[in-house]
Amino acid sequence: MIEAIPIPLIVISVGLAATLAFIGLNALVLVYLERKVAGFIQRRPGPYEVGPQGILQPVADGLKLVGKQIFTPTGADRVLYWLAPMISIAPALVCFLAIPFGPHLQIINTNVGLILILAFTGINVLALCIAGWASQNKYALLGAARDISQSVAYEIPLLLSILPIIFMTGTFNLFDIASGQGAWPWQWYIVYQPLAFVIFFICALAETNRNPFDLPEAESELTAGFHTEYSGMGFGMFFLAEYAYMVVASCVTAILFLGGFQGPVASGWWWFLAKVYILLLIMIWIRWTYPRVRFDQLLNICWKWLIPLAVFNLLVTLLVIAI
Amino acid sequence: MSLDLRLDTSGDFYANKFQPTKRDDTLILNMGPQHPSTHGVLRILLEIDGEYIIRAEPVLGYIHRMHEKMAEVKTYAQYLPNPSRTDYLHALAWGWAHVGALERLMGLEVPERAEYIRVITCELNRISSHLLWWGAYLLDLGAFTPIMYAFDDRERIQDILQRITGSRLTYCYYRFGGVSNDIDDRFIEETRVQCARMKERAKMFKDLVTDNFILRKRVEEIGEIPLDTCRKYGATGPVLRGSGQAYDTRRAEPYSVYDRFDYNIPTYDTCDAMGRYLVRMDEMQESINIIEQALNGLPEGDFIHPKAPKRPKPPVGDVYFAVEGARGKIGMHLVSDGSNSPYRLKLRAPGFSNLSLFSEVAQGILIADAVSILGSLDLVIPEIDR
Amino acid sequence: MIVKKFNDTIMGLWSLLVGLKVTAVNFTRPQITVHYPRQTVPSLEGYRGHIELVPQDEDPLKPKCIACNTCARMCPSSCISLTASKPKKKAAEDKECSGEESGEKPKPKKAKPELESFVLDYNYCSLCGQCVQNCPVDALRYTSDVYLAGFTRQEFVFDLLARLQDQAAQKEQ
Amino acid sequence: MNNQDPKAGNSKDQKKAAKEKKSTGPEYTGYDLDYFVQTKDLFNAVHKLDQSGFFLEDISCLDMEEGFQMVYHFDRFEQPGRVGLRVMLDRQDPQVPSIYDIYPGAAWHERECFDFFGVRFTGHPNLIPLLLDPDHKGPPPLLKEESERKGLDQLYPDREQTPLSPDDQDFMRKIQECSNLKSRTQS
Repeated sequence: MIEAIPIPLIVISVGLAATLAFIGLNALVLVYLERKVAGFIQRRPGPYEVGPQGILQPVADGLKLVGKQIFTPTGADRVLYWLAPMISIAPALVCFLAIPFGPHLQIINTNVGLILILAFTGINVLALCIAGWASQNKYALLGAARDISQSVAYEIPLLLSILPIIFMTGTFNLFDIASGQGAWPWQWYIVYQPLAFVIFFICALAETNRNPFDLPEAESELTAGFHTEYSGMGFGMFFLAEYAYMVVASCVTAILFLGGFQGPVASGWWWFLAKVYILLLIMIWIRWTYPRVRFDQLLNICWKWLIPLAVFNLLVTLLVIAI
Repeated sequence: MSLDLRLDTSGDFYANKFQPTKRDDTLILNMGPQHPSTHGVLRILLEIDGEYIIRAEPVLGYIHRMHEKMAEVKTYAQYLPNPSRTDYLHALAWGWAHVGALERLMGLEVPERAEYIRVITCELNRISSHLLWWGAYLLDLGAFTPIMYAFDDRERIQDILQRITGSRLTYCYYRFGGVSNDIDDRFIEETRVQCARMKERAKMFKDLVTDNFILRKRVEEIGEIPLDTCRKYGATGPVLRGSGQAYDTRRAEPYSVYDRFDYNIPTYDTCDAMGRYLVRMDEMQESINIIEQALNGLPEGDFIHPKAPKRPKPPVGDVYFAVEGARGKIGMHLVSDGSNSPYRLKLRAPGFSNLSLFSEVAQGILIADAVSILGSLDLVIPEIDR
Repeated sequence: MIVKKFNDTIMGLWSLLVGLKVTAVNFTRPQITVHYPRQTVPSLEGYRGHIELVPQDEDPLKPKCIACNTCARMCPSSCISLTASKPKKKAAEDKECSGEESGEKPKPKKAKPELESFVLDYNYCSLCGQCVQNCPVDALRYTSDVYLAGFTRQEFVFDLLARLQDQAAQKEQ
Repeated sequence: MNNQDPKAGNSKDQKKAAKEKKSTGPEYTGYDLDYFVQTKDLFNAVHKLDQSGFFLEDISCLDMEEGFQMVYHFDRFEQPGRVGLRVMLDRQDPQVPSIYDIYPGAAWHERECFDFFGVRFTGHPNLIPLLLDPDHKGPPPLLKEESERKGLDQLYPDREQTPLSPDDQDFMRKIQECSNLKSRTQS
């Protein structure tokens, strides 16, 4: 009977379960980390009430969100209203399948890993748009409109900044890219492609709606952007999705530019997690420092600065490779 | 029992009044009264085309408490706590306006030391008001950290004032003919320490925010208010000084001992939100300058006029007394008929005139800019609604 | 013109980094907040909380108040209500009724009315201090207890006479 | 409401003595120029003030025996000095031309006076309640009962109430050099 079930199906199902656990755990750790770092920056202790040093605070938040009454706002399109959070969280799971956490820790070793991730992160835009439209709220509609144009605009420099790496390594397989880089920091691609790294990081911030670019959920202008009408698990799913995408973005950055699981002493998954968490800390740090960019400036930055720089960087790389 | 789930889009009185000239492709948006960036309960009806505002009309009255009727019902002494409730950010200036109006009507002269104490406490309160404006403005623009730094300093100022006045926000400290409590050496010493600390904090504020590239982009060339519009709408205070006119009641109509200190009036003629922002930041430093001069020249003597009437019955008269508040010129038009409560007390709130020019300035700007302009006008809605 | 634009942007990017430095510096600095349930604010001596009766010097059980009703009249939101017992005619039965009250000086003129109840409705008090200031015998003073909490409005209707008795009782132990 | 406790007794007659001595009350009343104006001249006077650079401080209204007294306060940036224009309106039909066309800022002040006193402003763009609830049925809140109203002579014993017409020359001249430094030094 066991042979009847093909091996890859088992691998994928175990992988999916592991990814779910990883996302859940990561969300908890990240929520705690974000509130603690925000607290320390603002010279206040951050959560310390629930559990020793506030460790259980994220769990408490989760329980509160789950406990909230589930209701659909009057006039909202019930089906779409409840579909949006699901569409938002689902692609995040798939993205983790292709990420090589360690030399042996990879669920699927496909040679189109990078394309898979980029494709699935694109679906998130659809989820936010549906959420904005379905909750029948003017502010949510504005938030959704903003999010569409922002994500579409920042998709292009994201791809353009990845292409130099692809040309250098010649493959889309994340495992090969990661192992292609040497163990020592000066062998990583960040040294060869510093400009691409900066562009990619900025686009990652924009894709996941993080602070300087968090216009779709701008509290002060649109009261809460696309998830104005969501409370309880609806909001919880969006929250989880945002953190999941943050982790996906920093994983891809770590793989492409910081040598994935390669580390000076003994390369393994712990190097990979360390790099990911350093990147996440930087994202959090940026969030608590900068005001929000205005909407048309956001697009100007993308069309007038990031795309020309990315193209220029691509040409320079091609020239170097060609010679 | 069919539950009518359709949205009732009938809208209320003001929305209908706003409605008739609506084009079909625009959206009527209610910004407020429960909106994070309208400080307090201000409601603005916006007609927006995409993100651009076509027409904006503020709707007031959500926190209207009819202070002017209270003045006519209560005696002068009983009305003392009210002015600090109209504008709780700069409560001492409002208290000064009420007390000053009566002193001018009765010809009551205030001892030197009381005048100096009033100047010191009023300037301290102005700094704490500007600090809260600075934090809240940055919160509107999306930066969450500066408000915590602003509150760090504000709490210290409030601690200093609490020891003497007895309260932290709505001070009821000034009395007819002086102040209700004398200041001691510990107050003076703590104020000097805080003034010194504020000077080097200003450098940190400048690094973190004033020079910040994103903030400059969000604030420069936003909300152009030419000087003539300010004059037409009667805007005063930092809004006016941000448009190039150095008009400050402390210098234009010198009251109390303000003519003894030399301080300059910070003015920027860029007419935009950045100009107003820089005016308030410099004004904080000027206030520190005034406080230090006042502390150095603090005379001895009694802190309240020995025969100050606790229950004043002023002569018949009609008096106008103006004070420079954090938001502009605070005026009290007091008409007395000789009884122990005013015949009519008209409160002139600077925020009222500053906000009235918003519907003209907000034509054709983005919503994000509207929030930035509202922040730069430093609105306190209870003062506007009175 | 282009050079100026580039110069602006470079300066702008530099200011972004400076902003990061400021938050980093503050990240390392110690915290300045008071953890309320565990620690309370130290400096409260100047704070003007709700009022309380001042006991007479010689007899802590009896308040200085002479029930002249000035504070009740002066209060903007009329939250003070007090009742006083009718003073008994001094001349004739002064000796025997003052027997058990020690320290009652037999004065020729009418004895002061005896305060029976002094109730402050703290829900409406705006802490303006008119009552304390206008009291002819300074029988009221401010407390500085800030941490007041209650479930119902009635808990904020203080009976200051009873409070005076408790304070006197505590002082005895 | 007026409490006759002993303490205020002696200060009252002391005050009565003070009142006889200087009946005009305080020397500097905060006003540098203070005129009564006819309703029909108001627009013209405000126009002249606008030309010489005044800005509108506020519009307040008093309920008096003779009717409503509208008080317009103007001040100036360059040479600061407060000008008070007062207009008397009769009680049955309180009508005054709106100065919205000269000072757009006056729109809100006028709507407020409409809320509190029921004074109508002809030519006002949208005279709807500003601070009060639109369906507030009661009378305007700041009206006084019959008994409490005071007359012009009681409140302004010495002021000449003959309305001044803004066309004659000295009105223009007075406005030009009106400044509170001058009047402050006199007192």
